Amino acid sequence: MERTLSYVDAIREATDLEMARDAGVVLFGLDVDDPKAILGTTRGLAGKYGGDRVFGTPLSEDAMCGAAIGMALAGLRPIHVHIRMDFVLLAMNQLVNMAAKTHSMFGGQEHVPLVVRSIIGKSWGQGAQHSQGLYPLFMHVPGLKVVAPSTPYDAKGCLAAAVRDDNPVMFVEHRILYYQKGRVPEGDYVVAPGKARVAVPGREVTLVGISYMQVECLRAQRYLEEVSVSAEVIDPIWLAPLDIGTIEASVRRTGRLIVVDNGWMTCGAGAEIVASLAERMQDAPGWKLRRMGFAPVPCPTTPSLEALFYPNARTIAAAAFDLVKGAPQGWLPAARADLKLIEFKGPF
Amino acid sequence: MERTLSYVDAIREATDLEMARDAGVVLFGLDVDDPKAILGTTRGLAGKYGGDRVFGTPLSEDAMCGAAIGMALAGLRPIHVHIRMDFVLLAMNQLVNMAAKTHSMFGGQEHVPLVVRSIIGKSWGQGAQHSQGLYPLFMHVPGLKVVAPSTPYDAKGCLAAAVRDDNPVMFVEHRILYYQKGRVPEGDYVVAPGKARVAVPGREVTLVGISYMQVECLRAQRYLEEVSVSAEVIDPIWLAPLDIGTIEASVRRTGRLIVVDNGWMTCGAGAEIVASLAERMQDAPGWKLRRMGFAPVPCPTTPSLEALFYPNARTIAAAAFDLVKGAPQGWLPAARADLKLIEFKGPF
Amino acid sequence: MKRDELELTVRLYRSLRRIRRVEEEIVRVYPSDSIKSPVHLSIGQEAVATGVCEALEPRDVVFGSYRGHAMYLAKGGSLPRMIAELYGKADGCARGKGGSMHLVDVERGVMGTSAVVGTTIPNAVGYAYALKHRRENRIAVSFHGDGATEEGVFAESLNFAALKQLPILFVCENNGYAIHTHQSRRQATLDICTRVRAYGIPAETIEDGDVFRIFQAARAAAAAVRSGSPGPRYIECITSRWLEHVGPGEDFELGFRSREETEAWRKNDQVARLGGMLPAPQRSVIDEAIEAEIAEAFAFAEASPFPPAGELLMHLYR
Amino acid sequence: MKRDELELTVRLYRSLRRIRRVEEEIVRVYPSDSIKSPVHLSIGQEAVATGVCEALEPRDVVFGSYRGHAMYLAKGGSLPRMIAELYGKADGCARGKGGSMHLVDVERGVMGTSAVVGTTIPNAVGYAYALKHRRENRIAVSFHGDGATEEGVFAESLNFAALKQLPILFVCENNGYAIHTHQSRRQATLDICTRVRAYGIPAETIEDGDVFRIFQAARAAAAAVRSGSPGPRYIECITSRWLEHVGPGEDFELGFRSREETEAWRKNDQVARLGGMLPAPQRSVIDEAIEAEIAEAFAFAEASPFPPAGELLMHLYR
Ligand SMILES: Cc1ncc(C[n+]2csc(CCOP(=O)(O)OP(=O)(O)O)c2C)c(N)n1
Ligand SMILES: Cc1ncc(C[n+]2csc(CCOP(=O)(O)OP(=O)(O)O)c2C)c(N)n1
Ligand SMILES: [Mg+2]
Ligand SMILES: [Mg+2]
Repeated sequence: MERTLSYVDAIREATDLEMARDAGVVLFGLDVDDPKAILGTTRGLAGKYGGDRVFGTPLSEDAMCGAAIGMALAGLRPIHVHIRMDFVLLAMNQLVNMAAKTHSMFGGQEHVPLVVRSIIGKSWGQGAQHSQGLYPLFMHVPGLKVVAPSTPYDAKGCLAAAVRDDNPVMFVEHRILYYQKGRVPEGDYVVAPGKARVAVPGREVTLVGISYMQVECLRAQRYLEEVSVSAEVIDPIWLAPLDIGTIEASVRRTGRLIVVDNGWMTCGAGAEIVASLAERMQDAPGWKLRRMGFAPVPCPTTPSLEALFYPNARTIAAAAFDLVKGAPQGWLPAARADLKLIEFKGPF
Repeated sequence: MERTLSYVDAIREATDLEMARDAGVVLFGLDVDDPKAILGTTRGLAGKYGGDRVFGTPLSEDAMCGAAIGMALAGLRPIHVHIRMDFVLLAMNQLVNMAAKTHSMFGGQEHVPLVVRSIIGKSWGQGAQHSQGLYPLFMHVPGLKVVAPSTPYDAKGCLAAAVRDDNPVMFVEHRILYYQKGRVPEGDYVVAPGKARVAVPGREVTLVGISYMQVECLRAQRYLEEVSVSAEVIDPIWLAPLDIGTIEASVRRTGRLIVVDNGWMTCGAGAEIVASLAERMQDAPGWKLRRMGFAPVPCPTTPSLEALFYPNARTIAAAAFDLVKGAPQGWLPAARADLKLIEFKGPF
Repeated sequence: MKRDELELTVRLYRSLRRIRRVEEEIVRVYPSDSIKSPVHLSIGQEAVATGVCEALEPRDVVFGSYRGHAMYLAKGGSLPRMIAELYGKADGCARGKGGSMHLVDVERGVMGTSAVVGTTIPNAVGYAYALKHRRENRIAVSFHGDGATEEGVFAESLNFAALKQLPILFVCENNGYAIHTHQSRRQATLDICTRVRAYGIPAETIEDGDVFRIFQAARAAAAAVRSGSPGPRYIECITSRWLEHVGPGEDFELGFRSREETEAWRKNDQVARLGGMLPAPQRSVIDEAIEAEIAEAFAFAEASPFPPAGELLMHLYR
Repeated sequence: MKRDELELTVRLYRSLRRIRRVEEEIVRVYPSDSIKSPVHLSIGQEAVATGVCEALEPRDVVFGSYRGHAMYLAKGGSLPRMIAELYGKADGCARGKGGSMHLVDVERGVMGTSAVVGTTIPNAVGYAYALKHRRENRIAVSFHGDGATEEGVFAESLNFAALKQLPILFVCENNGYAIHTHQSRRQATLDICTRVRAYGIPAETIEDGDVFRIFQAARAAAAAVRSGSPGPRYIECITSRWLEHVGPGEDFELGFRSREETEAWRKNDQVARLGGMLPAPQRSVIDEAIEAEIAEAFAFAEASPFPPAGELLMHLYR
């Protein structure tokens, strides 16, 4: 019998198991030990492992990231949590100038087994400063690994892999994914760096959805089914190292690619995927493509504009349909309630 | 008779002219008023415009960036200088969460006419933390403009345009370019956002070189000439907004593109250029391409490895030659002294 | 009461009551889903913004945080445009793009609020730099929470403001908590003012939330700052947040603090206190005007349209 | 002198003299271009690293800045590997990938130095957290300059270290300048220790650069820190940089400071002073050993190969 967990509980369980497994794992960040426990993902851990291993911090993202690096140098395995990815911008110096470079800059003498958890926000007035999907900033920097699991299964397995990794890993969560439930085996397993997953096999178009956009791609696949278009959906899971081979193999078969970023497109993950394929598939030109992602503006709070800011299953399906048909068709599927997500409406 | 100036003097002159033109322009940052005057680019300006308009600051990149934004909100036109681009990482929160978003987030009520000057380092043991070309991080964020002039002419005209722009502009300089001399008209002119330049017209391959890599592309073009390959060299100058149209027109003619980043390639400017062309040229597939840029590691200090870390005229020429011939040719031009740059060897 | 005392009391009461009632109305309306953004309410903390802003000139400017309703209103920000902003409407002060966390009214000197803790502190400092540079007789005010003082940018900002002797008044609204975490679990010593004084900035704490004392302290500090010497001043106002960190409810059931903790503050409620100081008829006139204004503001917000699709890509660059 | 005094003097002298002579040799060799990296020399400042590190145990750890030669050597870092690192050679302590600004010797507790001002301060704090957490009887030391105290991360780090009562000793090498800018042009008040004490951290300043006083202060502070109570300590050592900020030359011709400014410090040169305290024959033995060690180290560096091309892509991930 399969066990079902929410994304929240999957993260909590992975943390719990890793902390039980390795006394060096410590967990901290603003509010990890407060009553809301980072939306439940750290619930109970302070009680179980003590305030030395699980603690809230001052509002000092820069120093706390630096301290995490220091702990890692001392042999601990810190997990530093940011309730929003936007706040990681305060820790860029430590992440890019120190964490990413320590192993190399010191000729291999040191290493930084650090996990930085951060959550992308969406909906309900999050607005410009609480909604950014800034993972391309970290993909850009050699020495960092980046992962953005979209399922509870991957959330658990990737977090375990991240904690055991001897390098700094940016672990990117998405607030809306917290409401997802899915199969999560009990006990130990890892979803190791560098392997994408074909979530749904298909023949005519490849949909690559990153982070929460994976969910929208899965829904788009269902809409496309209704009009007899067969879409393959791929979840890259790890963005650095990126399994471009799996995507390439798919596009070689389908001849069409839509990559949907959960962030802005310029110099984004989609840009990297398209550019890599353009390089790698020079022997097989003529494949069709489309990048989708956030509108190139800060995210507006008002729902009338926020709805237009994000790609969604229907706009993705429409784009894929056009790509398959080779010209704009003016088709937009009617919204299906059974595919609709629970709207996110607080608690903030 | 044409007047020749160094890149350093071009920047100094643009600053001087803008400060004379507009009493609201203020210039600050660590060491702008010290004896070395940011390698001469701010020389004499404190004396001329006074310590209120030109001043050194505490070592507080975050607050000084925030203060610059506040000055801009009050109607000044601040230029905030960082002697190395690596240090801008300390100001990411203010740049991305505030400067880039203020105009939009406040519905157009406010705007932030801010220029952030930063210099990319190279050679002579700069090492991992003094050599980063992080401009893709800023290209990624809507609301910021990004410019990386490669000639003294553009340095002057782009800086004038940046200062007059009502939006935050990341002005990216390169230490090695400081030794370049070139034609610089006296008096007032701007090199406006969003227009690339075809530096050398050609027929068989398009070389797009960013920042200092423009110089290496120009040299590569000369090496290619020797083997009768006609290369077109394009300088995008402004990276955001990016003039993709000029690059597209060129690649449609030559059928081949090499884009050389002055930074890492993953989610870099080259990725964005290639991805944009892949999208835009679906009607004309089959063009050949290659991305070049920093090796995907932190920059090593030792010259034996640093030499391999960067693309250079010869490796670019070799790549272009192979692209034109359609297969690896094993050709690498012999180094020509007349194309060699003065080595950078301090002052640090 | 002397006449000017009475007038002051009336002004302070009106401001306190207005903020309180606006936020109570937000609480009331919230479940209807008309408000399209998270709200960080200031109920219990009104005296700080009210007392400080009463000491300011209209031409002075303020910068604040996501918990910005009180500051925005006390400084004279447009109420209908604020409510419209919470409703995500085109007539909102940020045209619906900002929401509750990003209030702005440049004409009234409300320069903006930010959802990232501490970010507007250096912005206020920079604004003050411009004022001094242009020899304008205005001052900048930075409102921030106790939590914001833990961010490195706070220390950097104090140093620069003191170094350049800038015309800025820092106001800490110390409600003892950052979300659910008490100051004592975040700060090595609770004495924020000692840290501030270490930069040579005069600093004082008002412990009891008395709006008159806050006003007097702010008036003295603003006068000193305005005269240009000796540079910045710092006021820490101890206060109490009665509702949850974000949202319209309470948070006592979470267990991180007890209702008793806020009891003393509720007994000391400045809205009730100043109301009690006024003759009942005068008070009714004020109250009724406030109710009318609020009703109008919410009606204005209701009536305003959502921004059309074409606005999405606007306001990126100027 | 009593025997233990003499032994202490010998140890301090050896360390001071060794650092001085290594750096003089770097100055001498520099024009030959064998050194492949910028050098930020500590000549004039040796007493700080020497005095502090003499007070440490081998198992203690230090974190520093690009001006890190003195700290690295005083803590016991390998000299030949340091010189090889400056030469960009494969036997360098960072295999040639770090250069002068990124020295490391984990075995000796030199945890690394950074070219970005202030960055290693929180790293040291985090290391101290791990030590306390594991109840190890070791301490972490953060060496940083006066300029680094202006970075926000400094304030954040002090707060966290004090909040958690961590076993860390902060050592400020205050040479009065950040590159060419005097402290008075960057800091609102010059009194760094007052700012530190505002976090509840005991702090003291040693004004005169006396290596014995630095040692004693560090010994007392290290003992307090090691005993676990009351958490961190801070020592500010006033000192003087005799050469230019970066590079082998002087900088008096730039006009931002006068040679006279350093004169008093030169008269107070601790290398000469301690040398003078030792009997000449004993001193010669030490000096000769140092010269031999230096000659060997430079020869080692010369002989070491440059890293082969294959190393470029190594050490990215572990
Ligand atoms: C840089 C940053 N870190 C963390 C957060 C999450 N957060 C939102 S409000 C808050 C508490 C701030 O406390 P305080 O400054 O005292 O203001 P208050 O909410 O009490 O008014 C935190 C930690 C944030 N918004 N920004
Ligand atoms: C974050 C950052 N900002 C600026 C610089 C440029 N910089 C290099 S050294 C230095 C001065 C630092 O002064 P201090 O901390 O007193 O150390 P000292 O050089 O005097 O030993 C500056 C500003 C830098 N390396 N890092
Ligand atoms: Mg608070
Ligand atoms: Mg110094």
